[in-house]
Amino acid sequence: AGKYTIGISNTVQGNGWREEMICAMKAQALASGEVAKLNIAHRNTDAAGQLEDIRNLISAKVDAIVVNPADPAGIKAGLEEATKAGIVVVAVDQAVTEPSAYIISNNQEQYAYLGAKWLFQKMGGKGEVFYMRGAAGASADSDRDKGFKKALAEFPDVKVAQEVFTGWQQDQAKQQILSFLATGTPINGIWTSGIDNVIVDALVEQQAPMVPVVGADNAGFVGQLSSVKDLVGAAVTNPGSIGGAGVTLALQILDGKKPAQQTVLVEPQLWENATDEGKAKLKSVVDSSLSPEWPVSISIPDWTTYSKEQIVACKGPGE
Amino acid sequence: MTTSPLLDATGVAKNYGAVAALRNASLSVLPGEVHALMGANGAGKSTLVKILTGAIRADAGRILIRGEQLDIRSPAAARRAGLLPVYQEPALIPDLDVLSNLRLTGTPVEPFRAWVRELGIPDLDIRETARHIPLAILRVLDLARALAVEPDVLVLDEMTAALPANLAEKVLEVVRRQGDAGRSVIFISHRFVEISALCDRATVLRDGSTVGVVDIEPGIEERIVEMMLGTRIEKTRVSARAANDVTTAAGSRPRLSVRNLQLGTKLNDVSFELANGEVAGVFALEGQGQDELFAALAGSIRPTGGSIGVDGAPVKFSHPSDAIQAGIAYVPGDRTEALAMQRSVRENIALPFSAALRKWGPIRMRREQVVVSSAVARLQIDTRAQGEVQRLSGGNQQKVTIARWIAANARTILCFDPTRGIDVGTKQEIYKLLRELAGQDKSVLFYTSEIEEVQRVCDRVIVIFGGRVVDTFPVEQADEASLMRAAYGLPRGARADVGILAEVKPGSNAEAAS
Amino acid sequence: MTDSATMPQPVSIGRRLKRFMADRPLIPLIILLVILVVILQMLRPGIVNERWIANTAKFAIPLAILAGCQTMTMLTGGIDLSVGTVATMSAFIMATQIVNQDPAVAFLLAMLPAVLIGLVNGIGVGVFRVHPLIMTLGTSLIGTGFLQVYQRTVIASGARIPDFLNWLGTGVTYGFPNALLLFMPVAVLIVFMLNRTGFGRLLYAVGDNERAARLSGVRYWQVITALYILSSLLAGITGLLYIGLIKAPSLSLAEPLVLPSVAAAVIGGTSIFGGRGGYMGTIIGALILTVLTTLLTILQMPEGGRRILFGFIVLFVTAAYLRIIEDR
Amino acid sequence: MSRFLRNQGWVAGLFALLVFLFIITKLIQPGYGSGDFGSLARAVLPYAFAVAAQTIVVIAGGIDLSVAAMMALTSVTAASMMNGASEEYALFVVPFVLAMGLVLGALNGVLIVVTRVPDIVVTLATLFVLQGAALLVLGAPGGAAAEWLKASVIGTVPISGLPDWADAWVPKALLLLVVCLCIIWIPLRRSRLGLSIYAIGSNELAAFRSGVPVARTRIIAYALSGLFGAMGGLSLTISTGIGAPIPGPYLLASVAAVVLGGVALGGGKGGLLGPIIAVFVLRLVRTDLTLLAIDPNVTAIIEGAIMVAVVMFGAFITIRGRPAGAMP
Ligand SMILES: Nc1ncnc2c1ncn2[C@@H]1O[C@H](COP(=O)(O)OP(=O)(O)OP(=O)(O)O)[C@@H](O)[C@H]1O
Ligand SMILES: Nc1ncnc2c1ncn2[C@@H]1O[C@H](COP(=O)(O)OP(=O)(O)OP(=O)(O)O)[C@@H](O)[C@H]1O
Ligand SMILES: [Mg+2]
Ligand SMILES: [Mg+2]
Repeated sequence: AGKYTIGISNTVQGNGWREEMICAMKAQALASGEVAKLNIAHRNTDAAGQLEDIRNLISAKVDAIVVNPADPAGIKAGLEEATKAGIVVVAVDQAVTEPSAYIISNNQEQYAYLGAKWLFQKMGGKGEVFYMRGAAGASADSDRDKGFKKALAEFPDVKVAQEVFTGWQQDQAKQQILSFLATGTPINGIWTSGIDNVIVDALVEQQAPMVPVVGADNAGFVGQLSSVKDLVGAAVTNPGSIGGAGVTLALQILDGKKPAQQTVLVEPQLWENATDEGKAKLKSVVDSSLSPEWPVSISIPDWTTYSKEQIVACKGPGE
Repeated sequence: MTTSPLLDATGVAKNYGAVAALRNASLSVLPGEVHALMGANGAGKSTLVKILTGAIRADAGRILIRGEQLDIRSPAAARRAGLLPVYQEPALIPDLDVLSNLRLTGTPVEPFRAWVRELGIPDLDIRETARHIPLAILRVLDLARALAVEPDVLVLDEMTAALPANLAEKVLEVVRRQGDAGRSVIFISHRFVEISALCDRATVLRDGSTVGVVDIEPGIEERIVEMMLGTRIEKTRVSARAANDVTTAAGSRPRLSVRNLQLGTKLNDVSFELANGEVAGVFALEGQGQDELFAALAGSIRPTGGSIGVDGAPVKFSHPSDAIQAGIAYVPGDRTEALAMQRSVRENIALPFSAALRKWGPIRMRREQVVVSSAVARLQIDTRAQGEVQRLSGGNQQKVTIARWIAANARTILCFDPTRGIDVGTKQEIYKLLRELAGQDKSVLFYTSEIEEVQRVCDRVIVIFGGRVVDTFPVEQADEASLMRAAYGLPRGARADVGILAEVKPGSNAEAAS
Repeated sequence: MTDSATMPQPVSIGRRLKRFMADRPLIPLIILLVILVVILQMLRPGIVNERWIANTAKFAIPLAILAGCQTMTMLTGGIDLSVGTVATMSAFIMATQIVNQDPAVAFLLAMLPAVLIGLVNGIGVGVFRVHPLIMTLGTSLIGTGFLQVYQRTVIASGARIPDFLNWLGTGVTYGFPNALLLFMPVAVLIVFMLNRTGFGRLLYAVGDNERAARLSGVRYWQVITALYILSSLLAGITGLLYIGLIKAPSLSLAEPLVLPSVAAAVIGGTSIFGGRGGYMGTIIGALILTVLTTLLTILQMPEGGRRILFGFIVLFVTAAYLRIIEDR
Repeated sequence: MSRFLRNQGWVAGLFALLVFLFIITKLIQPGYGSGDFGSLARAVLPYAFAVAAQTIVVIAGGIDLSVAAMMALTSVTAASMMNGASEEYALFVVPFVLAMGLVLGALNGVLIVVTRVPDIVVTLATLFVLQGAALLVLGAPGGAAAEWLKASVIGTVPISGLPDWADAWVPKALLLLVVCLCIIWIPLRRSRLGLSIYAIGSNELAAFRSGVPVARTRIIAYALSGLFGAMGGLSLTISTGIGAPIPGPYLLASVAAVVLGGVALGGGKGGLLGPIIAVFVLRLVRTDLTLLAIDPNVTAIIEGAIMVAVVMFGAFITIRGRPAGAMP
């Protein structure tokens, strides 16, 4: 029934967050009623591979491209070509350096800053923190590192006991935390880059002293925050549904409603279980029916219009 | 004898772990002589050659070339020093064509072509990939490649072992001329005929040590054998055809009957029978279809026509396991085709026991041990390096390929040149073994490239030429001259002594002769 | 004079020791492992305790089983790159099917793709003679695709880790990880199979010289098909164990284990060209890799430096091992 | 003729497949034109260099798992050197990075020769080392590339004597690829060194006995592989304008294309043309899947299936093509 064809390019496959993002895009395209067809290029690759996908989408003559960039600068050439070909370009999740592109993104630096600051406060402004980063060399990871370091600078008595890269992989993270716990090094808090539920599992399994844990709003971790005894922690939202917002933005632009500025930032929220108010909020968002890797914030007010059934069904127009 | 030696090696030793391949070997070669290097299987001949030509490093020893002590660290260095080997295993690169192989070694092409022609291969296509060239031809090409650079010392390790009679003859002729032209040749062979026809002197190795140097003169053979083996051996004529032979008597069915076998252009209307308790020889020049005949009987390739019967019942083989099931075992001439080189002697011998799906379960180790050891003992395999078959000497590897089927108690054995590269002592053992097998009512089909062997072991000789059975001789009539005539496809003069086969299928000789 | 009587040939002691180790290639491997553990203990005194050992075993076990798949396939000159996908598939299917299904049914459903992929691999390699690397890479791509399609259908129903797997994966009894209950029989079975059964013999023979095996009556395709199915089944079981350990079903759960599983087998002395190797070495190879990972986590150095060190240690360990067992 | 078919039949078949795919593409998207072909050429560039790097060591009887890491390291090195530097400085950067690839590749070879550890383990170790080094050079994606370099893969080359429409079908990227590969490959292929590389891959013992300096040849093969890897890394920097320390998906892709291209894993056989055509085929398949807007999860299944099917088909015709009566 719709009139537009939207191309989508994503470079990480098989990760719960990204899968939710794709489903949000499909659901939003369907819910909007304006999209005839989605053309999704979704695989594991690097910036060069994403350039290839973008150029293929240009060849396929789509009306708009929504892209989760492998790198802010690395796909500039492709995005420029797309704009030249009259295609609307929207980047989600991360910024891009191409000036003609519109950006709707989670604020990654703020994401890390918010969580780290809460954590350091919970630690009483001093002590040792176990810093579990994402993938070494990924741009989202280095943005988050900036935010984390910013918070760290505000708390001079907080020290990083150990810094590890989980590669955003559950098994590596778990092995790392277990090895670390086995060393008996005392810590006062754990900051994770979103690989969180396995960390809590490890603490429980090893009957290690519970320390405050910061993670993302993944279904598994959010559930743990309300159910695991003695666990104090906070989930910082990093909605995968940003993909749906990207589709909405693209459609608005296609319909001639250009936003005031090129970049729209979705600010993260922090849900903690240390206060009653926070607990109530957590209770309201817990969703045990989702896969533990999926963020619970499956919609973004004002930006997405699909229902939970639609995103869970993960069907786009014409499917 | 006043000339100083071209090559002089003394006190050469080489250990492989616990195995002493060479203890104290010496070898002295004069300019212009053809010098035989002799020794039983595993005596260390190949090892010495490899050391002389830089393929492996000796643990001890001194090597002088033209009186100079040279440190030869690689085959390339040996080549610069004027030493060129033709090893026991072909050294052409299988995936390169002949021309590229020549360029790789910097061999001039025209002299190479000339030598190839000289050596009896008139129509070589030098763009052919080495992998697709038969083993025997490869050996000759290897030799031609060495000759083409006119080396001072040519080292030939069992050059003639894999060659059919016609090619071997040419090789001998050429090697002989090398000596006449003032170049030296180190010649390794287990065949005394060749040694006495060709060589001036011989160095004899036993258990890794040089035990003597002798001039070749008539009657020296006994001496050499004595030195090689440390004892005197009985050189009996094992043959004396078994009593049961032609008594393919009325009632008893032949073990194997082949009728009008057809295989593309390679085999044409081949028919013969193999009786119980018979050793039938197959004699042919290179490439007359004997390879295909054996492969077809072994279930390795599917014939395009004709039929095979076992014990009177027709069979169709689609895989070697079918043939094995029918009691037919195949010992290929090329041992690299038959052995798992990194595995132990025991595993290699016991391999057929596990082949069938229903034998995949637990192995009865004790029983296996007994069966394997008795086969090892029966063939007198030197088991010092039994952990890996590749560490056995060439001859001992050959024995393992036969031992496997002795252990499996196969009823019909197809031996394709089984004595290739086997020393005199062991050869006698194998002849005896084959006769014994026949005595135990087993049947053997035996292809050989040596006429002498045919006469010594077989009850009957089937001659193949151009993919056809051209004649069949009872062993008494299988003299060298008539075998050769038949092998070249010449008709037999008299028709009085027709072979057994002719009675079965009249007219086949006439066809072949026309 | 008396010297020579009391000390006969001092040189030969080193040689004898070397020969001793060469005959028992496991001993130098174990020594290398111990050296790594000692270094670890020196870097972080007190780390090597009961708990650490149990943790190391927990992570080494899934790796060791997958490395067992590699060992067996490598013996035939092959490699099985689909084990990661197969393990992930069974884990994911188990975790999602258990929600609505009987555990036994869920288990069968979880093992089904393993058998299928093994069968396809076996037929591809054994009958069509596709190179194992390509064949298993291809089936693993196909498997991943199917898993993603499947994932769509079960998002609504959610996932759960069965308690039994949880117990098996993470539980510890008297200081011993429960996973040993699964691993011990598997290891004994593999070792026994490789050394004392006809099938094991054939794996070596086929990998060493396929033509020779054929002439001895071995049907290549039978051996290979059985092998890849077995390998896939083991991978599937590993997946179940692993999900019990990690407790988070994701679509790339076991992928990170694939390259290390190959490395463990090679470090343990199995030749990738076939015909040579064994499972005991592989087990120790897996332990070495796991300890190494811990060692590097503990080191306070930039990630880049850590990876460089890891690479060099793997190389050094393998080279040292080869030097020791070579008897020439 | 029959020998030509035996030697080149695979490449010819692959080329036919490529032409067939172009026709399909034109049918799917009638507007597919020279500009889109230019995009294809640019997409092919890094893969083609990765495949060239892999091909040369595979022919020499080895395998190089560090290809992608080598590309990452050379890419970040180039990008960080050119960051904020003048346009002319890039004239120095390019040869420097190429030399670096050559040296690091040679190092791979030296390690293999000296340690006598199997190629697969050595290059797995260097994979980690190079990755670590890349992270030390650039902790996160960044850097820059000179404008003239970026321009060198964009657009087409005017060739005198060719009409404009034909010019449009000669993208700079394609020309660059052809020139870079031919400059090295053609003289190599005809030289004694080239033959030596084939020889050590075909039969190392025979090569040694033919007087080939095996160790040196192996080192050179890896050095050339490193050089191609550096070209791949540069092409990444040139096309994206940055360097990324995390290796892209070039390792498995390179192995797959090598096999698809008719180069036998194990060595001694094949050439460079086949694998390069295979890269075009694989990239074009991806284009077609995007043009068709196939469900991305199904694309994984299709790509895997195509890879397996092509190789299976090849194996099948090889079996059928054997001389009369022969069996597999
Ligand atoms: N790589 C090796 N490892 C261990 N032992 C070896 C190795 N190579 C050879 N040997 C042993 O060295 C001895 C001499 O072998 P060599 O090949 O020199 O014998 P040969 O005289 O050429 O015998 P043949 O006539 O059978 O070819 C044998 O006992 C053999 O088992
Ligand atoms: N695993 C084994 N270990 C030792 N010897 C064996 C083994 N299997 C078979 N043999 C021996 O090999 C010979 C032939 O065995 P094979 O199994 O082929 O005979 P068969 O007639 O098919 O017997 P069956 O029908 O009982 O299997 C026998 O002499 C037997 O003793
Ligand atoms: Mg020899
Ligand atoms: Mg039987």
